[in-house]
Formats: sequence, C-alpha cells, structure tokens
Amino acid sequence: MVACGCALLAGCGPLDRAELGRGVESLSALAAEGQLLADGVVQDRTRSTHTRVHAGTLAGDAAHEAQKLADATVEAGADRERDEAVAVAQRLDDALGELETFPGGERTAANVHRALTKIQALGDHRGHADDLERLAGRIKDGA
Amino acid sequence: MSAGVIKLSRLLELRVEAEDGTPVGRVHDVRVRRVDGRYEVEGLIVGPRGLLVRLGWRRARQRDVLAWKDVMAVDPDRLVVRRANSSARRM
Amino acid sequence: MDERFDLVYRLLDDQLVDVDGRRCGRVDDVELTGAAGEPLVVTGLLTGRGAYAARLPARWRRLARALFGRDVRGSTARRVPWTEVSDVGVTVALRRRAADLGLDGDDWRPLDRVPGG
Amino acid sequence: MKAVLQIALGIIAAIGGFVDIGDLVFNSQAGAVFGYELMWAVPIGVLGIGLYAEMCGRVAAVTKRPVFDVIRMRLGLTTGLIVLVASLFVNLLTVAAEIGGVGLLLQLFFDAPFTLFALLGALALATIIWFVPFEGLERLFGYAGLALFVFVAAALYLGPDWHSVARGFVPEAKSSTLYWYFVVGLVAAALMPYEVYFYSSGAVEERWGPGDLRVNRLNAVIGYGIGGLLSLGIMVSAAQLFAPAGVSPDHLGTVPLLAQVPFGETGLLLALLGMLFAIGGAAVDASFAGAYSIAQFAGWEWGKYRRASGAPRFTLAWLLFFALGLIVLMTGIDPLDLTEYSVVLSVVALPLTYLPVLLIARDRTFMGDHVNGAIAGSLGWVYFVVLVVVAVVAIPLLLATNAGAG
Repeated sequence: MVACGCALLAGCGPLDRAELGRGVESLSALAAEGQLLADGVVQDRTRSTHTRVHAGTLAGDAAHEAQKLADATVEAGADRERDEAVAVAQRLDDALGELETFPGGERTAANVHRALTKIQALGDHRGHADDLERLAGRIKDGA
Repeated sequence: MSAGVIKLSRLLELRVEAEDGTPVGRVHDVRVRRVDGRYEVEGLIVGPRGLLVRLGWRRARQRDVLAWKDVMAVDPDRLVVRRANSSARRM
Repeated sequence: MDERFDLVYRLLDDQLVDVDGRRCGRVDDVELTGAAGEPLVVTGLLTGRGAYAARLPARWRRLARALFGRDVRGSTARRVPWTEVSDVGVTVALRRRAADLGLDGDDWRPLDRVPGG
Repeated sequence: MKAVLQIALGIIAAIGGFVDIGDLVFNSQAGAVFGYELMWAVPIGVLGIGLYAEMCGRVAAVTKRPVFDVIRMRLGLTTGLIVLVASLFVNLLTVAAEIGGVGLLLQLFFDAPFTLFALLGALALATIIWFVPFEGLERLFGYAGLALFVFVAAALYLGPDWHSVARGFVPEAKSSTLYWYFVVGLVAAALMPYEVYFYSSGAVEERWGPGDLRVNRLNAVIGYGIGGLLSLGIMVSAAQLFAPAGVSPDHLGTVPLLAQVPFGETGLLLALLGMLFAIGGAAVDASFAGAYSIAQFAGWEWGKYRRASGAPRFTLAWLLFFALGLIVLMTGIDPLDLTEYSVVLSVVALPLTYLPVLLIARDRTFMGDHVNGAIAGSLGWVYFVVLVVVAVVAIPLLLATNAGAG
C-alpha cells in the first residue's frame, strides 16, 4: 500500500521519522521489484508489454513518493535525510522510466538493473544497501 | 380501514397486556387453524420464547399460545387479554 | 396446506408463485378480518413495497413511506384474496396467473427488443 | 456421468468464484510481508466457505430457497432490509474492484489506458453474460481460471522450506495489528458472501433436489478445497520470492512476477490469463449475486434461465451493477484499495447472512431429514462464533492499519 497513506488521513501533518522511514522502505521495495522486472528483460524471459506497463506504474509510485516527501514539512533535523530520500526517489523514477521506455532492450535493462542494485545494494536483502539501507539506518538512529 | 380488518403487521406491533395492566409481552407469531374451509386465528404466540419460535429455534408448544378468544380488545396501541395466560405469564 | 400453521413462520415474507410458476412478489402483509370476541379469519394477502412501511419500526415509518411509497392499493401494493391461494408450502401458490391478479410488476418489457434478450 | 459433470461444475464455480482479486491481493501481500506465518488462516477461510456453501446448497436443493429468500423469510422485513442494503453496498465495491482488476490485467496484456480497458472489460463481460447460457458461462471462466495453478507450480518449483511451511499452518498469536489485519483479510477473502449467493441461486436455477446432495457436498469439499490450494500457492510463492527481496505487491501487475521469475514468459502469460478469467468470473458472479439478492428479497422473477425478457428487472439489476461498478472506478479509487475495503467490509455483514441459513438448515419443518448432521450442526455454530469475532474486529483493524498500509 505504497499509495500515499497520508492522503487517506485528513491532511498530512509533519512527516515524523517513522513516516520518513516508511517512505524509504517503500522506495527500497520499488527498487527490489524493479530489479525483478529488469532481470526478466535481461534474460529475455518476459513480455515487453507487461514490463512497459508495470515499470510505468512503479515509476509513477516512485515519482509520487518523491513528490510527497518533497512537499512534506519534516521533523526538525531530518531535512538532510528527507532531501536525500527525494533524490533517491527521483533516481528510482528515472531508472524505472528507462525500463518503461525500452522494455525489450536487454542492454538497457542491464543498466537499469545495475542502477537499481546501486540504489538498493541487493547483494542479499539483509545486506547493507549503500544508499537506501544506510539512509534508513540514519533515519532510525536519528529518531 | 373497513371495520374488522386487522393487518398482521399491526398485531405484531401491539403490546399485549392483561386486563389488570400487567404486560404479557409482544406478539411474535399468530397461529391459525383450518376451521370448515377457512383459516381462523387460534391464538397469538407471545413473550420472549415467541421470538425463539419465530427464528425457528424452538417449537411453540400449545401452552405458549395465547388463545384468541381470551383477547378482549384490540386498542390502537395494545391488545387487552381477559386473564394473563398462565404459561405466557411464566415466560 | 397444513391444518395448522404460524403466519409469520410459514406465510409472511414468503414467495408468491402464480399458476404458471412465475414468481410474482412476496407476502408483505396478511389481512385478517374479525374482532376481539369473534373469530379472526385470514381473508387476504398484501404484496408490494407500499406494504413495507407498516411493517417497519414506527420511528422509520415516515422515511419508509418516502422510500417505498404509501400503501396505495392497486399501485404500490396489491391485495390478493385468500381464496386465490391454492397452497402454502415451499412457496405460496396462487390459483391464477400473475397478470390476472395484477401482480406482474414485470409488465414493462424494455428488454424484449434487445436481441437475445 | 451426471455426477461427474456436476462435480466439474462445482470445481469451476469454485475456481471462477473462489479465487478473485481479494484472494490474489491478500495472499500475495501476506506471503510478501509475513512469509509462511499466515498460512493457517487460509484453511480457516476455506473450511468456512465450504461449510457455508454446503449448507446453502443443501437448503436450496431441499427447500428451493436461495440465500436471500432464506434471509427474508427468517429475519423478516426490517432486519432483512438492513442486511440487503449492507450486502448490496459491499457487493458494489466487489464488482468495482473486480472490473478494475479486469481493466488492469487487460492493460498488462495490451498496454492501453486503464479506464478504456475497464469499460471494454465490463462491456465484454456484459455481452458474454447476455449471450452465453448459464452453463457455458461457468465453464468459460472456470476452466481458464485453472491457469492459476501456475502459482502452485511456482511455489513447488521455487523449493519452499517445508519445515517452515508446516509451522506456518500452526496458528500463532502475534502482537502486530498488521498481522491480525491479514488474518481477517485472508479469512474474509475466502468467505466472500457473493460466492454463496451465486452458488445457492445456481442450485435453485438448475433445479437441484435432494438427489443432488452428494454432489453438493463434493462441490463444497473439492471445489472450495482447490480454491484454497490456489490461495496457498500464491502465498507460498510470494513468501519465497517477494519476502526475501523485500518486494511489496501493491499492484496487480506485481503478482504475475511470481510465475514469470520461475517460468519466464509462459509463466507470466499463464498467470495473467488465469488472473484475468478468475477476476472476470468473479465480476460476473458478484454482479449476479447483487441482482439475485434484490430479486429474491423483493420476490421478482429471477435467474439466467429465464431469458432477459422473462425477468427484465433481474436483468436490469445485474446490468446496473456493472454500470455502477464502472462509475465507482471512474472516481479514480485504486482497485486494490477497493478490493481491501470490499473484502473486509463483506465480513462485517456476513454473520447476518450466515445465521438465517444456519437456522433453516437445522429446522426439520423445512429440511425434513436433511437437517444439519452432527458435524455440520456443531461446526456450523463454531463458525458463527468465528464470523462474529472476525466481523467485530474487521473495521477496527482496517482503520488501525490504514487498510494494510501498516
């Protein structure tokens, strides 16, 4: 339910660290899913229509998350983490957008996969993602 | 409404009281019996047990039935019964 | 038809079916004729949304009339004489066709003209 | 031979009706978030729907009374109206969610704007209903729904850790509200009342009699049992694929990845096809269930056998459900949110649609010697208590977890 939970509640109060953390979590989920999609294209084991439509949906989620984070007023001291999260969200949006535009291109998919891995550092899920995981960690520590 | 016509919905809505005003409960069902070709009201099933009967949870025993001939009057908001039917009172 | 039965348990709210087997409404109320001290006899059935209001709790009656209409015999509610009832079993079987008893609310047939309709 | 055909009908009705967008969403998300831990909730839902459907089928076969006829007869007009309004509202949400699902899946197949496809999907379904006879209707959606077995294959192919799978079947109390939200969601998704309205009305429409009771039991056991297997297949594959990767299936397009990753394009196609027809079948069942409810409550002529001209108000009712479902979709609500609301809210009205059937099924006046046996009788009441508890906690959990957003 990445759909902005905040929109369901009446108005969005300032994003506290927990919500910021959840936002980052949903970004890493999107990155993980993007990698599954990209894998399919790299190994030519999927259908381009599904890739294009679904990558577009995921890109939309990333853009929506970026916009939501950017608009929100954030708890004091969390501004730097918020800006970084917005930047990551936008890179995620761009990477997924690439996949949407070239859903059949194995080379593109490989680049997208690398970019998402860098964002997510998916070595193994428990591993330390250089961007998102570290960011999530700093957000929690700061709380 | 022509004289003498009573809708079942109205019976179901009325409070049942004995002559001396003691409440007997509500009418939950109306038992009818065939008498030479037409169906006459034999009695009213009243009281809390009556609800269970209507839900098909309990069978209404003969003694749960308040005889129609014991009904003295059908007022706009209540049914007056000659004497509290002994079984109904026990409910 | 059973020798003895309970009106709410077996008759009220039951399905009316005409002689051709067509469903034509439900028993929304039962008409009894008589008075205290005299026999009270089942003389007819009422069917149609006009009969709903009388059955709903008094405090909703005004709203019910607005929603379902007042009891206007012949339009929002129809009376079926008890003599027209042939059996009270799984459903309430009627002796004649719904149209003859004015019960076929399905009388408008906009869908006849649609192919396959 | 007739019995074999009847069983096939049961299996089809179960798959076409059982697995719908609610099962797909809740089982994939439960697997993604809680791995194997929530597997125990699926059998509870499946046993519940099997029990309820068997009773409804038996009541329909013996007394020729479908569910809403029983509800009206047993609860009377006032309570009956409340139950009718509540179930029509929830039914509308379900139809909207299912049509939304069809739109999303057609988009994943052909990549054109979603709203266009929701409209096309609804029109296609309505045309199919109009021309295809009842029997063919169930075959069409049911058989295609069998493609969902690709998820069971994926679950096996990915090599689950059978030890934790077994442990997953042992109910475990956890403190997280999200966990309990998913327990309610999984049980409610399996126990969608529209399936039973459709099933019992179908039994009356096909003129089932006491002779069909054995088939009715087989339908309930085999038909819904298979449905439950598919749900578990989705959850187990999600537990293996989504949970470790941290993927959160918040879109219908994510679910087919469960089959694409192990089986490539064929897996993806089978998943999309199975989902399209399971959800399409559910849209048909749900809109019919709505029309059945109104027609049976009011006493109109109803049923697919009676050609549209024979039951114009009934026919208009199910067409109306499609139209209203589309209108709800056009408001832009995400079909998956609609799905969660329709699943959780439908369990709230369930006790009041379940109780009258239970009361009639145990009533010798109506059922003769086909009354509830010892098992159905006792289990019937156990489930009534389960349903009341689930109904009471459903809305608080829905709000507390912000519809599973956690």
